[in-house]
Amino acid sequence: MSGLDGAWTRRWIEAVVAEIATRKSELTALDRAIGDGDHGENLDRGFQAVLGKLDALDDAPTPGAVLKLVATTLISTVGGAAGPLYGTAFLKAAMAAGDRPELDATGLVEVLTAARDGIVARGKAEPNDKTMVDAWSPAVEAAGAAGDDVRAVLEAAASAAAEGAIATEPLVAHKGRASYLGERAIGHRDPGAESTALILRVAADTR
Amino acid sequence: MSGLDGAWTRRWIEAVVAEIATRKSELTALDRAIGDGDHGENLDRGFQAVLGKLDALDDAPTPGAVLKLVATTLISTVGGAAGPLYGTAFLKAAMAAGDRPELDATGLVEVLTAARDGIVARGKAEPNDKTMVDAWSPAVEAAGAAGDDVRAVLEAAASAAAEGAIATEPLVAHKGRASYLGERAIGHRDPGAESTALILRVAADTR
Amino acid sequence: MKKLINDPAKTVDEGVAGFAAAHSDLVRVVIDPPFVVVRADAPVAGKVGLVSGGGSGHEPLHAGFVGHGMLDAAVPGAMFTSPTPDPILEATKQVDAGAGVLHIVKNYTGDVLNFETAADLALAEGIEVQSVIVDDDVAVKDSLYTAGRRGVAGTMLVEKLAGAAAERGDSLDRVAEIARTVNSQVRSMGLALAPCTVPHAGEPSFELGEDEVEIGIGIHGEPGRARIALEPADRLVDRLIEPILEDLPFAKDDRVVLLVNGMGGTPMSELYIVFRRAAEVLAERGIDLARSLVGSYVTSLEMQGVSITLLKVDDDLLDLYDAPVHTAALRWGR
Amino acid sequence: MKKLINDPAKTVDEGVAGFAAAHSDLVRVVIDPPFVVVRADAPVAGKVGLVSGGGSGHEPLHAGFVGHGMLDAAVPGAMFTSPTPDPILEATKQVDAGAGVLHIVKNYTGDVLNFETAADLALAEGIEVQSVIVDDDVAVKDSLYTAGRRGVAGTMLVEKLAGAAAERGDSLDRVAEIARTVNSQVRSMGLALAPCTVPHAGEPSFELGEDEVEIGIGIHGEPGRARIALEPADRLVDRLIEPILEDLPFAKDDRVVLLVNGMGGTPMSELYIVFRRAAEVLAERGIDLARSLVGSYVTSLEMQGVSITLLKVDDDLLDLYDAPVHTAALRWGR
Ligand SMILES: Nc1ncnc2c1ncn2[C@@H]1O[C@H](COP(=O)(O)OP(=O)(O)O)[C@@H](O)[C@H]1O
Ligand SMILES: Nc1ncnc2c1ncn2[C@@H]1O[C@H](COP(=O)(O)OP(=O)(O)O)[C@@H](O)[C@H]1O
Ligand SMILES: [Mg+2]
Ligand SMILES: [Mg+2]
Ligand SMILES: [Mg+2]
Ligand SMILES: [Mg+2]
Repeated sequence: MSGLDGAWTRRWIEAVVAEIATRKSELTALDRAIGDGDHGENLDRGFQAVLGKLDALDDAPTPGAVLKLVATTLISTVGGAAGPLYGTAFLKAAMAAGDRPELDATGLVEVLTAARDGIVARGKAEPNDKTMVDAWSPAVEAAGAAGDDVRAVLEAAASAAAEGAIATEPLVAHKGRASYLGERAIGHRDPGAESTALILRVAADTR
Repeated sequence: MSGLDGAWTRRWIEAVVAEIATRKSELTALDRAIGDGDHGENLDRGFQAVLGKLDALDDAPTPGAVLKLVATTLISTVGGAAGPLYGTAFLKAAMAAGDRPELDATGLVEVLTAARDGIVARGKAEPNDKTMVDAWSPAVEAAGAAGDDVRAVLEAAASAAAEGAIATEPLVAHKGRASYLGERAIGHRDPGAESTALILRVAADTR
Repeated sequence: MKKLINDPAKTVDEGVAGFAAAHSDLVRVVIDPPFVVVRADAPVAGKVGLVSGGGSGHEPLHAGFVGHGMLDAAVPGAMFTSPTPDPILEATKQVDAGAGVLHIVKNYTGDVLNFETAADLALAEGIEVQSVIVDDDVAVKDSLYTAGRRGVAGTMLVEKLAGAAAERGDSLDRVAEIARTVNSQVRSMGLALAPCTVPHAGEPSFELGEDEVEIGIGIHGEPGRARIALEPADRLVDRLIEPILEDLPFAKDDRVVLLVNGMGGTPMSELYIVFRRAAEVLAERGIDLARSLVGSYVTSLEMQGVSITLLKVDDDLLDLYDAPVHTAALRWGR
Repeated sequence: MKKLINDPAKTVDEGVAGFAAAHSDLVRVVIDPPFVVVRADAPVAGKVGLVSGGGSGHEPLHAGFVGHGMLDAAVPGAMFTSPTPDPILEATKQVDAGAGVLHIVKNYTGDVLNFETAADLALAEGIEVQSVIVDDDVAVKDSLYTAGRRGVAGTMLVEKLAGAAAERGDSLDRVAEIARTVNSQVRSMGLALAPCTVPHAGEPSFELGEDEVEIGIGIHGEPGRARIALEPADRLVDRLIEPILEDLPFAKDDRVVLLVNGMGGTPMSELYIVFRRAAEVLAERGIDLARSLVGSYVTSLEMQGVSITLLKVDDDLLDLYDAPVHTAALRWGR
């Protein structure tokens, strides 16, 4: 396979569902430290709902169709900040994917960029505001520089997102609930950046 | 001194004030186990008020005058069950003492009997109901059998009250808050019986 | 012990002062003898006066229920300790408009004895006084061999309905009769997940393990009748409501007021979870839920727990329940 | 974690069900999409509709404020989690009587974004919607470099006064303007003596030592801005009220509504001790205490703590405050 098709997209999302369920309490614990302790629950509620809807897809859906289903389901089930932000990300990604049957490296970078831009447009966070943008932005940049192999692009995005998530630890937050804490947010990883890293890591690992 | 005069009565009450203040938390702890945890506070509030009023007495008050002052002060400052019960006890004791300048052994037994009868009349408790009556009643009986030396009468009353208080431990309560506990009151000493024993012990020790 | 207080010895004084400051439109407060919270417009010409009181720590009971259509005066004692006769007498005098005064007394030895003395003193001053003893707690067996049942959350319903009767101009005899009828038709039972701490004691009133519940608690931090392992809320509700239903008994087609009462440290969200199951049980039994009341009205400081109260009503009692009331803690119709 | 719940995953569902059962005279409840609590008589002809909502766990906010003179609908989300756009849109449709709908939104990223989406969808369906963001919490510095101040207890005053304006027939523009005015004149700050535990998390939202207080907490169990040693209540009140007074600022001869709000696990007796000192500080500053409100209205589950809110009022705002309201948690005048 040179590009990522709808079946891959579905396998990826199914793996995300499983991974979020496994790491739910870890994400919630991060959110308890500098937020309100629900990020893992929120995403798990959303992705479980996604799982219940995947069977409504066509036999051979496009990547865009899968992404759109994820978007609308997250929007109507997650709530909180993460719901609209991830919802917008998947929605913009779906729009960028359009009805292409497969995404090649260029297409994948377009899709990732659209997702990131959607989050920034909705949430107005800048880099180093200690949000999920700090995982998305380096991911998009690394993806853009990774060449024209989709697997290399995915791997670059996943690694950069993971580093970006870790790099939120020393930051003071300027957006989201962690911003209420001032200096006391220092030393804690942003939960949304962590869940972003996790979602992209699963993508890189999905065959 | 063959009898107990007003000066003795005053010394006794002053010693009771001090003793209650010292053993306040012990009484409250007993009450916390089978009541509502305020018996020590209640009595201390009352006897501190008594202390503040003792100077209003004549230079040479009768025992009855001292007892009456204690009664009215306890009634208007203690509250709870112990306030009316001890208040009535001291009031009936004061009435029994009348205006006698001194109490001899017979007079002392009359006074103790009147106190106990006052409590029984107000509270309707019978022996073994696990109340202060279980300290007062043996005290009155022992006092009546102790002969015609006031010191012997006081010592007999104090010892019998102490034994009576201990003897409340195995009982189920039939009056007061401890009665709500049913079998669970077993093993705990009644706080009012304990305070009675303490007041009478101080009397026996007052010269 | 972690509390929003200054000096443990001053919690009642400062709480009363705060109440007076917050509700000066409704009440005036007598501080000597301490304390009497009197309806601002007392005595109300021609009206029977209603006085209740008892130890502090059960807020908003009783001071929160002083006002139009409920109490004319409340007498808060020291923490969990019945007030002495002096302020009860003072309250009785302040609310007497010549039509007599009703004392509503929770059935605790201390309350009964102190109100008794105050009533005697008031009678000696020519004020007609009647007393009603409230004893709605089914956790305590009523028998000749105990101090009898305790007065708990049902007290507020006695105060509400008797207060409405007094407000509409009923005579002392009639108001007392209504209060006794309400008491005879109201039953309650409570439980605690965590005890309370009396400020001056500084230690919890009892100890509960992380997975234990105390069933049949009173409102003074007294331990209850039984300690059980923590269970789902629905099961705990069943443990409270079944003894209540059996006691009166409440039967099919009876109309009831259901009060789900928080003990002071219980959030509304949990009270509604309890209410849900209680209403379900009533529906299963064919009992008609005529009115609902959910809130923390008769409390034990910060105790975490709940009590359930059922009052059986007819048209007249329901009218009294519905009648306008304007107090700090209960208000409707005006 | 000790709670009166059945299944941690069902606390919101069962709490809403209990609320619906207890207040069927006031509200109806939509369960698909979950959940919308709608005023029983909505849409009210000719009236602007008021919708608020947010994460659950702050009861009685917002559902407890649905009814005559306040909200037309409340949208409770999951525990401490903003609702999704679907039920917000449903609420908006159910209360629209053609006069438009006002969304009252607490300033949290999640709430703002989800209400924003719902408003867009409603507009697309031809419903006129305006939004007001409430951000009364002075504990959080308002700056371009943060998510801005949070909406806390002041929200209920925005809902009360805007609700009264809608009830008297004001236009959408005017109701929105009043809501914004109230928001611009209300300031709050809170503290916690003990954290709360989100049922599904099972662990406290932060840890506090036996002698520690968290100052500047939000209403989602977020830790505050500073942790200090436990102090007497009066001193703690000063720590809350001074930043409030300085922020607006409130000045001599200003008239204010003072709300002392319990966080869910705080007994009334402590709220009145807090009220006492707060009123004293106002008197010292020559600020006129026009109205008082004491109770647990905007909570964080069973959190032990308090917040203080001051609203500066003029005659018109005071009329709106005094106007009749009939909801589960706030009621007067009818
Ligand atoms: N303005 C924003 N822009 C981008 N991401 C944000 C913004 N605000 C919050 N987030 C992300 O959302 C995450 C929190 O999500 P979640 O806990 O599910 O929602 P909530 O904060 O409403 O409880 C944060 O960790 C952060 O990564
Ligand atoms: N009916 C009664 N007759 C005699 N003594 C009683 C009666 N009821 C209670 N008591 C006594 O009162 C004591 C409790 O006093 P206290 O704690 O001060 O009052 P309260 O029970 O009102 O808190 C009990 O230990 C018991 O000895
Ligand atoms: Mg969160
Ligand atoms: Mg006691
Ligand atoms: Mg007591
Ligand atoms: Mg949240």
